[in-house]
Amino acid sequence: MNFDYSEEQQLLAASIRRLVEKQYDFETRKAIVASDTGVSAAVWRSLADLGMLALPLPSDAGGFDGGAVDLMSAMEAFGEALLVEPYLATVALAAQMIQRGGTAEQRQAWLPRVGTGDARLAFAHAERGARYNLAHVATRAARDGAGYVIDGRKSVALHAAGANALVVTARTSGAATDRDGLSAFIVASGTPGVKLEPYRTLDQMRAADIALNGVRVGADALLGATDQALPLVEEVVDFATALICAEAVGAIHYACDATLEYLKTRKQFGAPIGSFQALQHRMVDLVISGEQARSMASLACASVDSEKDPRKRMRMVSAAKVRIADACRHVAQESVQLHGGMGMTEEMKISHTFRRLTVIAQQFGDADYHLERFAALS
Amino acid sequence: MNFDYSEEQQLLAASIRRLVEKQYDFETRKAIVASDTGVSAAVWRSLADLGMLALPLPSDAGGFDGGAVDLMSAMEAFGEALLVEPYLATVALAAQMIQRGGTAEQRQAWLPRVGTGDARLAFAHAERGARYNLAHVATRAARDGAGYVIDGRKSVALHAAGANALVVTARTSGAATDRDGLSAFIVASGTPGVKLEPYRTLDQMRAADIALNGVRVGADALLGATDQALPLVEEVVDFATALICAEAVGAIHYACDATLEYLKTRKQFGAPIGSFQALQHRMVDLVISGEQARSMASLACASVDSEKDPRKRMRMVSAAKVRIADACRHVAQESVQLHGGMGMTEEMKISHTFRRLTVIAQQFGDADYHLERFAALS
Amino acid sequence: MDLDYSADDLAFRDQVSAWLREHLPADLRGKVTHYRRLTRDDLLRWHRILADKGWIAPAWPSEWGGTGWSAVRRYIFEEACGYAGAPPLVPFGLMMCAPVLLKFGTDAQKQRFLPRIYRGEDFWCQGYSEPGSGSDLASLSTRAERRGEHYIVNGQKTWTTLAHFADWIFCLVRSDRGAERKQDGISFLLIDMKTPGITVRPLALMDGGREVNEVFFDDVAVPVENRVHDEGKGWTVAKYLLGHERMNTARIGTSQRELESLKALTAKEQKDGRPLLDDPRFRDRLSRVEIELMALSITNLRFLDRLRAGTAPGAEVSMLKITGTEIQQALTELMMQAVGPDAQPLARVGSDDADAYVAALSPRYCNYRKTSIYAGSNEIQRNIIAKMALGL
Amino acid sequence: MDLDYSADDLAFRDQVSAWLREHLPADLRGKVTHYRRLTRDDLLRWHRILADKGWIAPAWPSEWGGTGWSAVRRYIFEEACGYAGAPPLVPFGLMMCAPVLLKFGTDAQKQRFLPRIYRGEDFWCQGYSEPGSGSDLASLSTRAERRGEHYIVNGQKTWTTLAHFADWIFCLVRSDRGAERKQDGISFLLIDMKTPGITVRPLALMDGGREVNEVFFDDVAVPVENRVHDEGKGWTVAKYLLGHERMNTARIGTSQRELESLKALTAKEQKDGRPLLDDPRFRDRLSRVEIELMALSITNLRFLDRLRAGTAPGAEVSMLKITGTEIQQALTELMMQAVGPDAQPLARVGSDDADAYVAALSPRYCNYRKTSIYAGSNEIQRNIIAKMALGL
Repeated sequence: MNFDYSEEQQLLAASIRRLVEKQYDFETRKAIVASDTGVSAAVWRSLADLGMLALPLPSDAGGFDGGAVDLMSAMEAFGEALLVEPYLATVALAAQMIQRGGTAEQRQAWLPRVGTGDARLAFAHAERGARYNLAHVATRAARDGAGYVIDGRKSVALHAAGANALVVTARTSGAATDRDGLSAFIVASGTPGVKLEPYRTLDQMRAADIALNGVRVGADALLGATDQALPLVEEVVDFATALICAEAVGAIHYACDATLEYLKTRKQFGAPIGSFQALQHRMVDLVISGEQARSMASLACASVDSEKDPRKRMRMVSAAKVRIADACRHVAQESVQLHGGMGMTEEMKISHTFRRLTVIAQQFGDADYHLERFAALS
Repeated sequence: MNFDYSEEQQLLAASIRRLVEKQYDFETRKAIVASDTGVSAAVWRSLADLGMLALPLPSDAGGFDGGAVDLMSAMEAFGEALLVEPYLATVALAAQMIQRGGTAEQRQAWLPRVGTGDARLAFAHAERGARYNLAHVATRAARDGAGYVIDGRKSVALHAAGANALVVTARTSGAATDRDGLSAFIVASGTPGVKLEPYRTLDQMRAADIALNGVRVGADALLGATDQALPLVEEVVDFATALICAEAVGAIHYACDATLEYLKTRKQFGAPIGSFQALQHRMVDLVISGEQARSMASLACASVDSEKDPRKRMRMVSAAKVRIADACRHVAQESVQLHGGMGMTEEMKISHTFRRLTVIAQQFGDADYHLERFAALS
Repeated sequence: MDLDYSADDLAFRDQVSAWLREHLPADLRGKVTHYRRLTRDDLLRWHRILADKGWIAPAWPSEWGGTGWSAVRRYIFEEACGYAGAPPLVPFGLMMCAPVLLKFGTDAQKQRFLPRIYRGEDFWCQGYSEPGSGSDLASLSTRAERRGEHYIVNGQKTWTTLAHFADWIFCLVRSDRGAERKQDGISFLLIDMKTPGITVRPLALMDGGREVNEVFFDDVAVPVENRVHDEGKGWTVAKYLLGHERMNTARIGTSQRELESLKALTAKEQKDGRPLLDDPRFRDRLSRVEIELMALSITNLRFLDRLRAGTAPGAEVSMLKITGTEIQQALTELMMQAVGPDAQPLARVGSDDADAYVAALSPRYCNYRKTSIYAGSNEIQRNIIAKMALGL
Repeated sequence: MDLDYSADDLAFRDQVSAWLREHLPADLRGKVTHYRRLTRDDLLRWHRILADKGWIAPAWPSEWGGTGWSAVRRYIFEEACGYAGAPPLVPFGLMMCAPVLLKFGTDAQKQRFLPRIYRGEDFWCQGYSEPGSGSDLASLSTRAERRGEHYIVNGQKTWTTLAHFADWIFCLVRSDRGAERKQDGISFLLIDMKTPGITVRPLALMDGGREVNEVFFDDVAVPVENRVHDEGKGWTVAKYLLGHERMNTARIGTSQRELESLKALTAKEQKDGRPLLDDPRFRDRLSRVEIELMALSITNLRFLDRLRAGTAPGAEVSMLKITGTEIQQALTELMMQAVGPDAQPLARVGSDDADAYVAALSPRYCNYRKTSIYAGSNEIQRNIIAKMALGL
């Protein structure tokens, strides 16, 4: 039993923290959010230099074979700094699809460039009307000679606009919600028929709806076996879920620190408001939520790294996501409330943390969805 | 719009309060609870003298045609005093079954004696395994010449031991959970084959399981139409539910007063504990729960009196019971917590109020049951 | 006991509802029900429609245009407007400045300001909160120094709702820094927003909307005749206004409309091929809010009924505010959760009305966190109840 | 990072569990798992079984019988006992009086008391709380006046757990009423319960059980050699004991066993022809408790892991106590709700084991309200965290 981060993990975390301190202070972040792309090429380059992009990649692709646990402390730092870069889309989702499902050629074609920061990817899976049901895909891929032609619409594809290629899921057989019949494809950006409709999201990131009209791809675009992509999608989404759980822990940590600091410095009725017992007890409950969330984030990351049985893995990840979602809502709402009016203003970081926590609470499934999955797997 | 009690209602409430002050102080109640029967003949007599037993009965049976609203303030007084007398069993349940379902002969045979306090009744409907499903009755009544022979087991029949007669429900057709096929019978106590297994309940009342083995009753025992008793049972149970909602309001009122008083008098760290803001805010939340519960109790009582559409009536009663159940749990748990260790002791009335509130929260259906019924009727 | 309105009041409610159906402009209603921003003109347009009808200031004395309605009818009217989706009435002139003038103002002040407020010719805002004085209002530090026939005002107000729309602002200022009790030495001034030295800086909120501001005063000269009540009596005026709370702080009508929208939304939203509304997990959360709202609407009527006994509302208003805002926040949260992943996009390309509505839900959830903070935070409201009603 | 125990510790856990399966008497286990009352003999019987095995006082120094286990292994052992359904160890002698004697006691006191505590020859109870001093312990007023070689003790203790079983009681008494700080002038006395002048009066709790008492002292003569540490240093002793908290206050093992019982119960209980466990409404409440317990078991290990760094547990223990008791209370409430109407009868005629189990559920729910009150109420625990950990 050991809850310390390894030396490598601590070194990485330390360098990430230095990076965000130097290149990601609140004002810089505002400028990045306001920019056209909504992301920072310089920060992406630095993340590459620190090995953050290559860390979870396999060594044969220039990576370090890192797992979710190795990324935890870095994800926490991202959460504290409210990083809006396409890390989740590129490294945690699309690259993982290729790494876990792709051929040697596909891995070599993309993963080394992801690790060096020269290629970005996005994951075009979710569709409107699916809610959180990963099996719900209506987009179809029809045989077309040696290749396929893809038609359909994807929704809220994170950071799709900046990506060199999309990992797209589509039905090669079956009906919209069948577990079988799902396949995945690598679609280079700019492929004719791919139309992006980008927008900003509540947590100040970028995403896009994607129209796929007669998109022709070759046989080499197929990722993994036809009709069998769902388990791969579930595995990758669980991995990404574990990472945002760790990110949430960092955001919660910031929210608790900022709120505690505010309670100590804000004076009303001639005393720091932190001297009022009602607020003290609520602050304590925030800290308890934070500790419980941290424990479950560790469980989620350890499970996606080590748990071989998919049902057990999904059960653990769902348990974690339920607790994290509850903690996100509790901490976000209370920390803004305890900040009073100022907590709602754009100029206070806490209001931005509130928005990211609000999104994480629902991302990859809200508490209801994961309670249902948890019970079904128990 | 007028939320005042009418003059009659206020006079009744006042006399009930005088009665419980004189005859139902906490020590007297303890003695009644400890007695063999667990009820007080003297108090029953006084309730009769005050017209409390006759109030909801029809005038042709010596009653005053009172409704749930007329009984509200009296039920509140019962709740404050934690009355353990068989009022619910006799007046709110069994007598209502006879009044609403019985023939002129049956009404004349029983209701006047109920009003004068000379007869007590009990309602033998619930069965083990039914949970809160009123349609779930496995007890059977088979044709036997002109009459019926009843076989089965009833569970938690309130105050059955002291009753002169039982109103028993049984299946004359259909399967255990069918809505049709239920009939009701008046079974005089001591009828051969009726075996009572009495016990105490958590809220210090008396109830019994009842074994019915080849119980023969005449055709005149049938209450209402064969196979059609369920709507009558639902109507009567809604009436009783509305009354315990009002009783809960009284018990909540006592719990809030007692807790507030304790907060003002109990000193720790050189100050009344009521000066600590965390406890102040929790006390406020108790009062808010109490006000919301009072509103819903009024709605329930008004609905059972005036709402002709059974579905609307049931929907209103379920809404009220959900809020009352939540308030019962909240107020019971918090008032004991704020009393500290003393709140758990037998010698403090609050621990008895805790138990009654705990039972009311589940009696005639817990919050889950009524949430389900509320949604189904919306 | 009778839980419902009298036949006369029910007829009055029907009359109001019918009039609203006819005269509430569809475009304004659409903006309200679809959470689109209301412009200054939108607000004034609705104000003038009501003014023309004679219903803009029901609570005022009849000689100034009041309707003479009972408290119950005023409540019925306000809830009916909320339920119908009418734009909110900006309270600063009609319900705050006016009552103050009626109680403490000189005849000249009344003559000068009340008719313009009635007709919506002046847009008012409220200068109370300061960076250092939120809940603890009496600690405010904006100074007003007497120089001949003027006060010279210096300082800053913040969280000033709609100051960027306003022609006038009423302010609490410290006119005597020597006063022993901080409550003393405060005066109540009416200030023309066009006076030199006033700067309004928007305070952007996290939903991206602009509704509150910082207002800076730099040697702003305010004629002495714009002071209401005596110098140093500002706190008396402020306290009067607090005691003047209305009984519709719960905003029942609005929440009832929102509840219906939520039901319509979740009847359409599919989860695993069935309406989300039929999902027991979601439905139970919705039902509990619906039931809490049913209870609060009755509680609100009960409290209103107490006014017949002539008791001024006190802790009751705080209770209505706490529970009412908790319900409003629960509804906005359920709406955001109802649309699932579609709560993330802020604005979809070429999005239709339905998309725009969905995209407005999560910003609205963010925006509605304010309801438990503004108008006396729910913590302050609990303090008030603990002291006033419980004697703690 | 490694969330699980080391291979050695896992082997140790298996060894402990195996031993428990073999040596925990079925009748005692049955009483624990079916919520039947444990007699004095039951408690002592289990105590002696552990004493014979040498596992009764793991934390003691080895010369007095300690096992030399690491904090992790002590935790593993305690949780394994709880999970197995072993009777609780009465802490007053083993985990409270003994550590005090080891730290402050004279050799004579150690020689006299420790072996008897180890072998379960003396049953100890704790004389802390008084009618006027619960959370505010330092305000206690039971007096001890020095008369020659004795203290004459007068006053009352209350909420004294298992005093009716006890041979000895350790008490905080006020030996100097002149002291300036109320924390001073308190002494720590060991009192033989057979001493004339001691009256034990049961304090019945609402579940009908007898576990706490009032203890009255009427001119009780206590030999001076029964004072631990110097006169007036009683508060130092009490504080040491507080800092001496163990890491199993969350009682994870016990709650895990209870959770399994709850699942078994609700798999059997039918609702509309299906197991209650499959009812989404009930299941979600159960799942949230299960998940909170999963989280707390990891949080507990994390805090335990911090001890490697040598930091003494402080606010962590309070957090474990708060969340652990909230889980215990949630489990008892779910059990009561699970059996529906059958929660009402206290004892059915000729009821079998299953009926007796069901009938015990609602009294147990009532009884478990104590967990958020005793051993430092959860309010006090939140105060401790606010001050110690957060610096508020």
